[in-house]
Amino acid sequence: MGMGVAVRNRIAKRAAKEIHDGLIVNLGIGIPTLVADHVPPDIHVLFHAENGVLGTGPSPNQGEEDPALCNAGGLPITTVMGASYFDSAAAFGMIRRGYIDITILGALEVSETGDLANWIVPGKRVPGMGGAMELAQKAKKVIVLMNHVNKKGESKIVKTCSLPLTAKQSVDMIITEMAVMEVTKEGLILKEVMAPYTVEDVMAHTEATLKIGATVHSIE
Amino acid sequence: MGMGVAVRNRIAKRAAKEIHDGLIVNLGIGIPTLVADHVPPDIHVLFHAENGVLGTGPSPNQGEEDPALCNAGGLPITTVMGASYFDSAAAFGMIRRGYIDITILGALEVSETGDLANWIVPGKRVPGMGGAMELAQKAKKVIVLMNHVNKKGESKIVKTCSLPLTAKQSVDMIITEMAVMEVTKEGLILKEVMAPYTVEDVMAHTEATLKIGATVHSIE
Amino acid sequence: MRQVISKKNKVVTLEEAIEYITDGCTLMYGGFGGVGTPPTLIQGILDKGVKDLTLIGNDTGFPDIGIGRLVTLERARKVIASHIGSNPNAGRLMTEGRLEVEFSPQGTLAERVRAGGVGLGGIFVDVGIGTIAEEGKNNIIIDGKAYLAETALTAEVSIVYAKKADPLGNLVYDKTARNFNPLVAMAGAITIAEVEEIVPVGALDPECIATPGIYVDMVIPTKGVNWKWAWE
Amino acid sequence: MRQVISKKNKVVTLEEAIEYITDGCTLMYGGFGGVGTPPTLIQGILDKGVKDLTLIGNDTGFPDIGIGRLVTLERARKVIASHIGSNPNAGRLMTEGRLEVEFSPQGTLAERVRAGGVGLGGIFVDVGIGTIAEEGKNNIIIDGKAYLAETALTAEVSIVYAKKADPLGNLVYDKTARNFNPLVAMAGAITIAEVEEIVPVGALDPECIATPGIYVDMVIPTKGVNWKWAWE
Repeated sequence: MGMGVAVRNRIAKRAAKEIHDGLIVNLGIGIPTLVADHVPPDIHVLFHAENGVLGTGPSPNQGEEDPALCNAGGLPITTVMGASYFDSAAAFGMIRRGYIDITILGALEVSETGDLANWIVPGKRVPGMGGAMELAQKAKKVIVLMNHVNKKGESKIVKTCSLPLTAKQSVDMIITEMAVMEVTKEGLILKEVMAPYTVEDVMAHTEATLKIGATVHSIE
Repeated sequence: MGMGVAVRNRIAKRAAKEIHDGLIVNLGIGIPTLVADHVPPDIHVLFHAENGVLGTGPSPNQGEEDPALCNAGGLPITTVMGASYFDSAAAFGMIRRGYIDITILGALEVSETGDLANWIVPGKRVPGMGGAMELAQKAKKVIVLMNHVNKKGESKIVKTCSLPLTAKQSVDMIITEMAVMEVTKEGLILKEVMAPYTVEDVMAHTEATLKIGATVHSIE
Repeated sequence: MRQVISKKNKVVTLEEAIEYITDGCTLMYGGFGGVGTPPTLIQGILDKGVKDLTLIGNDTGFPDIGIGRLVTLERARKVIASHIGSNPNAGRLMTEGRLEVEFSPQGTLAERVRAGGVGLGGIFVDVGIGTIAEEGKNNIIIDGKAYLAETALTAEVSIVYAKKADPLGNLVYDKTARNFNPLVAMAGAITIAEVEEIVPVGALDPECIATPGIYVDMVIPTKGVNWKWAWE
Repeated sequence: MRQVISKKNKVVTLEEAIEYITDGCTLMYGGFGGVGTPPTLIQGILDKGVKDLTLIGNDTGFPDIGIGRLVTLERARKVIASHIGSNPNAGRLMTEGRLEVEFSPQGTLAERVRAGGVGLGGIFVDVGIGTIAEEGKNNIIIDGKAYLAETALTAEVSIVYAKKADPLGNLVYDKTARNFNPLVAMAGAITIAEVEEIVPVGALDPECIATPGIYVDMVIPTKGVNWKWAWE
């Protein structure tokens, strides 16, 4: 994502606030993986990984990794008490049936109506959709963590996605290094601004029609 | 089936001869259940039951029944070493995918082309098809055990089934108290006659076009 | 109603669980000839007087065994099953026009329930082609071969019977009492598990959990089977 | 060829197993990012020089990990997978027109493999509606809702990796190395399991067998992973 560790953790920390007691959460690769570290220990969450485990725990200590125990990104994990293993068809059964309360993933573009594009750059990179279509289309709440702008400085939050879609009208919340935005029936609403950015900075770097929420909080 | 124990066992014994080493076999309710008792102990067979077990063994002794261990007919069973339990979707996955080498079941009518009718008598009895459609359509070899004639004395081996079908062109072999017949590309062939019946007796009680095999064996 | 149920300790009383089973609801049940059908929940439904149920399960049990008890006492207006032969009351009520019965081949039924449980619209399958089982179904041709489109089944409430549960609702079953239970557990909007034993979180081997707790909303301890098996 | 394989003792040598994997065949493999992909069988395929494979599996591993080793050395002419991002060689070969790639959403791919394994024609699912993933697929409307018809996948040979096997081919897996393996095991006309340990018949708990031996034709002992994991 081309951003420093501090910024990545700041975004992850903000995302962690969305995770309430009792929820089932799926974390994508990249910044989303960091979110788990910011969930307070008194909050009971079951983390789901689509390769086939419910109840993942913290990363193992170095040297204690088990090659047979990884998350969907291939990184070593641990599990918590009450965890279960199953095959990938069962893992996606849980997703399609709507049991994932929150999914947190990255994106190339998000439109103001919540369309998500994160699996293909025509003529350049075609990594494949992996499990993103299911997660974006079926999770109860979809949170995107990403840079506000791309490497050319162009807004990744757009009126209409130019890249092929992963899922239509699926994103509920976008958290970037600059701001927190929510996709609502009334449109895309700016809810919070990350210091040192201002509301004006965010508006200037957002192509989508972004409405300023009644109370825009500032995050230090 | 309205026949005595001796006759039922004779039919079951003849059916057991079709079971060779290494096969996977599914037995229906009624006479087919008796077949297992007639398979020699040196023959390694895995019996499959569609409620969800592979590797059923002999009936338990009285008083040693386990209510959680039954065959598809609801009768207590045991298991052999190497058995496995699974859900009914997995059990039928094995059937549909063609892993059942032999299925042995009862019938109301069988046509000379191997059509099977065994699940409904319009206006009278509508018990439902259960798993018979999958077994008849998908098992590599389908053996029907039944009375040669119905209660009215009419042949159950017919030119064309009058009852609703369970599966078309599925039956490979019919064993009755009178005879053993095979459905082949050349038609329905009489292979064996059970004493004291004669070839003429069998022909007289069979509505279907029954060809007399090159060598009709007699079974004492 | 799902939101009010705790996700950390799903153990409730029979009375709390039965609240979710109401007149006219669609009720899916585990079991095969009564084996693996939850006896205490069936008794609770009977005692509450719930009626006009749409029942979805493999079979209608026996007259006094399993789901058959509800059928015999005419608590259902419709049944979706693969066979009703072991419960003559079901056949009689159907003939009398007092019980609607929809048949599916057993394996197709299992897959329809599973499809509902894993969020599919349905399956296509060639079982029943050339029989009356294909009546009223969409045909689809793939690579020149005909299949029937069979739709997914779900239920407002699913009831299952398991050997052990932990408070998170993780389940393991007992031998052939597993049968339709793991499929039914997935297909209910609300799923209630009746279990022989409740063990602490962490006591079940994560490799051997047949139904992850994500699918289970409530767990009740069983009072045991209150019928005599046909073979007894 | 299936008939020549013993059903009572399925343990064979690597050489015997690799005989069944031939130029141009359709090969399905277990694993997720290389975790759970059988290393010894991959090495055997490389050593035999098998080429023109059609590969079906979740992903194309990493350049030197799992199935990625076959892709990197251009032993495949086609891949059906859900993503290839972790193996840049796959993307490069695709761009150069030397590797055909067909994408399925991951959960749809899992269900297509399972459908093949359990003898269904396919599934219908609403994932990917409104995206380019729906191109070229049949649409079906059920109760006013649109679904895509997704066809079943099978293979001439499936290779899987398991923790333990008995001589009958019953398998148990290890944690998240299970992933696609139980599905892939069902979908192969011939299925070869590479395992960490071979135990006597009866040593596996019948309740915990993830893949019944009915689906497995051959078992070989693993020589262990011969690559370095990305995180190492």
